[in-house]
Amino acid sequence: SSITVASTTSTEQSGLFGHLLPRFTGRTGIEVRVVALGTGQALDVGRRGDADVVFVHDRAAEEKFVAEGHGVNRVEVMYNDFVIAGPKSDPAKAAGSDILQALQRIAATEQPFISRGDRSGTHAAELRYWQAAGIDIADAGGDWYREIGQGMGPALNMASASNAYVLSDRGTWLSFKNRGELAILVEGDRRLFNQYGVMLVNPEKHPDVQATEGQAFIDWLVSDEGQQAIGDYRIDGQQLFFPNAGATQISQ
Amino acid sequence: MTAGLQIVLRGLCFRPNGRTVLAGLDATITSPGITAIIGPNGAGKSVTLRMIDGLLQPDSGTVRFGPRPPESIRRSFVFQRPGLIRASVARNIALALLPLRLPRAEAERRVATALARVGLADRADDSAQKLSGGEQQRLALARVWVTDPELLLLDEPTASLDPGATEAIECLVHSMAKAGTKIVLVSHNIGQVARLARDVLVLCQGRVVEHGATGQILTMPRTPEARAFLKAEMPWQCFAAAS
Amino acid sequence: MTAGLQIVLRGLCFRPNGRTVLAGLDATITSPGITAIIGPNGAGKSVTLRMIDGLLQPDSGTVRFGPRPPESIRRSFVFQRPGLIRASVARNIALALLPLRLPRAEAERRVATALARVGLADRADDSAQKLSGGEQQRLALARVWVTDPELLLLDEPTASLDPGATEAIECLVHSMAKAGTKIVLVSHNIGQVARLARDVLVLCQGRVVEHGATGQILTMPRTPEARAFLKAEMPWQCFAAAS
Amino acid sequence: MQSLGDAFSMLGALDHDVMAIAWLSLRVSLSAVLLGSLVAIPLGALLAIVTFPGRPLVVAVVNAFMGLPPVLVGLIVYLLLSRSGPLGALGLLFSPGAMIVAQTVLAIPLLAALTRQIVEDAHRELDEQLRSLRLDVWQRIRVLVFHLRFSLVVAVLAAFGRAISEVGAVLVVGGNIDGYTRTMTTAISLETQKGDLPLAIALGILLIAIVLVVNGTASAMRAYTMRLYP
Amino acid sequence: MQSLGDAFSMLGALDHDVMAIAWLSLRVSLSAVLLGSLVAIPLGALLAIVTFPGRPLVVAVVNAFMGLPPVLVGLIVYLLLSRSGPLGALGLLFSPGAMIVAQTVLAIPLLAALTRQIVEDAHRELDEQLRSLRLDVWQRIRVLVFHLRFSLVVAVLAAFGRAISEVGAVLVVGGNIDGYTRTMTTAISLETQKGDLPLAIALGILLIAIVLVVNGTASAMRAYTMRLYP
Ligand SMILES: Nc1ncnc2c1ncn2[C@@H]1O[C@H](COP(=O)(O)OP(=O)(O)OP(=O)(O)O)[C@@H](O)[C@H]1O
Ligand SMILES: Nc1ncnc2c1ncn2[C@@H]1O[C@H](COP(=O)(O)OP(=O)(O)OP(=O)(O)O)[C@@H](O)[C@H]1O
Ligand SMILES: [Mg+2]
Ligand SMILES: [Mg+2]
Repeated sequence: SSITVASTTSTEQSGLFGHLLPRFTGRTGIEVRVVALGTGQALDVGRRGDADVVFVHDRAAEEKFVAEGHGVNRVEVMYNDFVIAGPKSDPAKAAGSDILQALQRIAATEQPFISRGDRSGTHAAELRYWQAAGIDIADAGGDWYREIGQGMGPALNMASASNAYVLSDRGTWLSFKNRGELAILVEGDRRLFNQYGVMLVNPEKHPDVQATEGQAFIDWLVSDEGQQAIGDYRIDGQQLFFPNAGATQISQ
Repeated sequence: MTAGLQIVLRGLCFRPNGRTVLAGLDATITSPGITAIIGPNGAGKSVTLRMIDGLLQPDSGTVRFGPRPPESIRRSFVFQRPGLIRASVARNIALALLPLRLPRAEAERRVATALARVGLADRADDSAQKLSGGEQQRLALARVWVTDPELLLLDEPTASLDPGATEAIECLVHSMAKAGTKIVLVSHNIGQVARLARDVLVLCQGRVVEHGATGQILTMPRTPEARAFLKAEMPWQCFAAAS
Repeated sequence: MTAGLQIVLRGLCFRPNGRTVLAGLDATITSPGITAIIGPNGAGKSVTLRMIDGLLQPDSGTVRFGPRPPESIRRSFVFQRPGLIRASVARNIALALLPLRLPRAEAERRVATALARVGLADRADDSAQKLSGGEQQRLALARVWVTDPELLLLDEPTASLDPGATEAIECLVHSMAKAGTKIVLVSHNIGQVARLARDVLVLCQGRVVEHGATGQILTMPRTPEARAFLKAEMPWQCFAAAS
Repeated sequence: MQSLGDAFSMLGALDHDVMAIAWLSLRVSLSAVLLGSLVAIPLGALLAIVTFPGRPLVVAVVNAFMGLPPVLVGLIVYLLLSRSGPLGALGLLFSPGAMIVAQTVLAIPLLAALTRQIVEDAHRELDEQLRSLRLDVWQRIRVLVFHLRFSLVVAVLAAFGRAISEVGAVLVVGGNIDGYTRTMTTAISLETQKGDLPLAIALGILLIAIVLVVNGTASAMRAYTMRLYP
Repeated sequence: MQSLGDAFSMLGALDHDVMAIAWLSLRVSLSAVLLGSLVAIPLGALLAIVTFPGRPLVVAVVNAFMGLPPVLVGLIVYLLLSRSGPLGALGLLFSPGAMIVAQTVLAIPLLAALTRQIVEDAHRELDEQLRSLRLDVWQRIRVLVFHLRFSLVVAVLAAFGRAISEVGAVLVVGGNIDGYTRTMTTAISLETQKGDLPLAIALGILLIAIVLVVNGTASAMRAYTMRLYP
């Protein structure tokens, strides 16, 4: 038997699923098909009953999804963190561990900044940071702030091609190959933590949902074995995701 | 039965793009056997044949076959330029048999007979488009004969045939006519018309200027146009006047 | 100068897909004026004309023009089926003037003259593809004349012309020949050959079976093939034997 | 690019996976073109030979549909095949079957429009001949398609090119599921997003190599059979 | 879908932005097809009328290039135009100019392959006539293209369809920058990723409407001029 999981491009591109799924399938015999989409599209796929499990990172949207009865039982699985990448020369002097200060400096010097602009979880987080930094991005003017309406990879590609700053999740950054002159400039701020949640698509709304198998996947993810596997996943010795199932909510 | 086939053309007009090609053409063809249509280039002979076949609708006027509905008459047409598909000679002939939905063996037999009749038996498997001009015209003739038509429309069928083939085709046409097929023949070969036709229509500028028995028309035409045409004088005057 | 144009064909062979079309054809044409090529359908007349023009390369054998290089000879060809482009009659004729790169006014003048010569002056702006069969052949003739060729190859140029046009074209061809153009004419119209040609080649199955003065060939052919062809008997026997 | 060499050796190492992906691409696109041809070639030929009042409009619409955006086709097929859509019961979404459906939809207008033009051009010469032989419409279509079999190859190859190179529709309806619906183009997209441009380009070149083999085979077959009827 | 109506009224509200995006799409694709035609039509015609030993191979390659994946073309153009690439000095990357370049590359093989076939078909009838008139190669090409002007419209429209509907190449080289390089197809993609399918579909339908207008205009002009030479 097999289940379909709607997830985000960042999770898929980081290679995490390639690491987890063989272990899960080996244990349960359930095959998992991951459809990697933008967070908005992933939730939409779930809403139509075309996936059995949704695995994304935009808490507000996830809670709305559950509240509307499309999903059941949202559980938190892991978190990773966001970083600001930018040119090594750092013309905006943004480097440090304070995300809000970094954004203010970028805005003040009008250094090019690439925004995904695709209403993904990462984009939603970015908008929250600008707001917290007291910058009205809609009003920013100038062409230094570029919304490209694409996924994480293309945003990094474009930042690397035009030596711009960009907000990325660490997983995608670590697995990204075309870095050019880019380097991580801002990291470690607790506000940069990025929580992932997983939920079963409501079988009462969509009778085709493979509830048993889907639930088995969710249960495995939060089990000790699943959490261990998540924690084990590394690229170049660096851990990408930090299991936190059952832990108290991480402040945003 | 077919001896009584009538072709009645009434007030046929054809004016593509404002040019008058047929200007109210009237004719009643009741004779059995072969009727020839002659006239200068551009007189409207091919257009008239097309209308008899139903390939072209007149802008006004009618084509009737006495009391019989047009669909009931098995007609065949040999064009000035035969339309050939990119296939073997045999396959090009077999096209004409498609509407009959014959069993394959029977179709092949008929094709072989028709090919032999026009001297193309050894060319059955060659590419039709590589045939010489005269051979293509023979193919076109073979194609109409396989279907055994009741009314046969021939547009200059021997124009690019060698003298021997011309004579043979004339024989064949003659024998078909004797066997009861009504034949309308357009030809510029006045000798051929004299040898084959029972009656002759002379067309000029989209009208029938004269219609009568072959002997009478060819030897003592009544109208000045027919006289000029037969003396091979008219067309150039015609065109000179028009230009 | 052109009176001395020689056409020397040596051992021309053509065997597409293993079929023998030309089987070592030899001929030396030295006479000025009009040389006719006659023979049954499929004898290889059109293929031979194509080789003289250089449109087709023989599998073996050569085409020479005495001492002159082939490129130096202004040749024109009138095909059995004229190639027409989707444009007006005038534009189709103007095609032939493209290589001369004339000024526009001069080109238009020449086109108008040529059109008048074949009686198509009032058709200059009509669609060429809608001309009648005979009119298309006139167009093809007009097209070669605008270029004033030194060697003119005519493949059944009057096959679908009416008697008047035929006579007029014959006149024109005759006067061109008298003015010094060398003309090679393929025709199935033995009367026309008798009226126009100074000498005649008889082709049969890809070989020259006889070549001589027109009067002699048409009245007392020496070879049995030529005799049979002229008595209009050969082709069918030919084909019957082959089939 | 020095790393393209590395990328190709990487392809070599991944050969089992890459071969499976290539084979899926080929299978999906060939199926779509085959299905599309069965529908679109007769339809295009029909449109070429019939005349009716709204014909120019229909021709313009078919031509315009050559510009159907793959993503739009993907979305519409997605909504149809979605479990909550009218054909949801088929369970085709996120499967190779769904990708075949989407690519068939993309192939049909291109095949029909090109067939229409090619048949129309030949039909001008053959129309009266075929009608005078009293062939009915379907017989005429059969004869014309047979007559033009060598020319129509280019329409089929154009449709194949469009199908195998598009990514928008297969991504939406297939979901780019690793080992199940990942095609060459979705893999190229994925590697591009990962910033692994050398690998993306290596995959692209492999895809073009596959397309070349298909076209070369078609060309050779065409040349071989055309020999007899030049 | 009830929300499609909402989506269309949203389009209406956004009209200024949407019009700018639509106009950019149209401008880029028309430019690409124009540029592509200038190169590919003579080239395709040349390929149709010359014979040389490797010809079938060249034909197969041109046909195969109809299947160039847009993403691959995008990547290659990207690497050429990137600041560190050979044409970086032009500063074209992430600009409409770059999108025109990429779409031109995509249009050329389709135009050339279809032109080749259409010219080849007509050439069989006209070859000897044109050679006997002693036209040189370029004159023959000019005459054939003129002869076939009505038939070649379909090749141009196919190329236009391919250009305006593709998303892979414009996304990579244009970057989908809001207000600068966002085209209809990249906007559709974006709305799809956002999960706003009704808006994506509404944009798709608007795109098809634009393509229909272009095709309708082409059809009408073609019909008008064809009238004289049926
Ligand atoms: N569809 C058409 N549109 C415009 N003109 C046409 C059309 N069909 C025929 N014509 C014109 O009508 C005239 C008569 O054509 P038709 O083919 O009947 O001549 P014809 O008598 O058969 O001449 P020929 O002996 O040369 O074959 C010609 O001048 C031709 O150009
Ligand atoms: N390219 C070719 N491939 C195959 N056969 C060919 C080719 N060209 C000519 N032939 C054949 O060669 C023979 C001679 O052709 P050609 O056209 O020279 O005949 P012709 O003497 O002009 O006859 P007609 O009087 O009928 O015009 C024909 O049987 C024809 O089928
Ligand atoms: Mg006629
Ligand atoms: Mg001949």
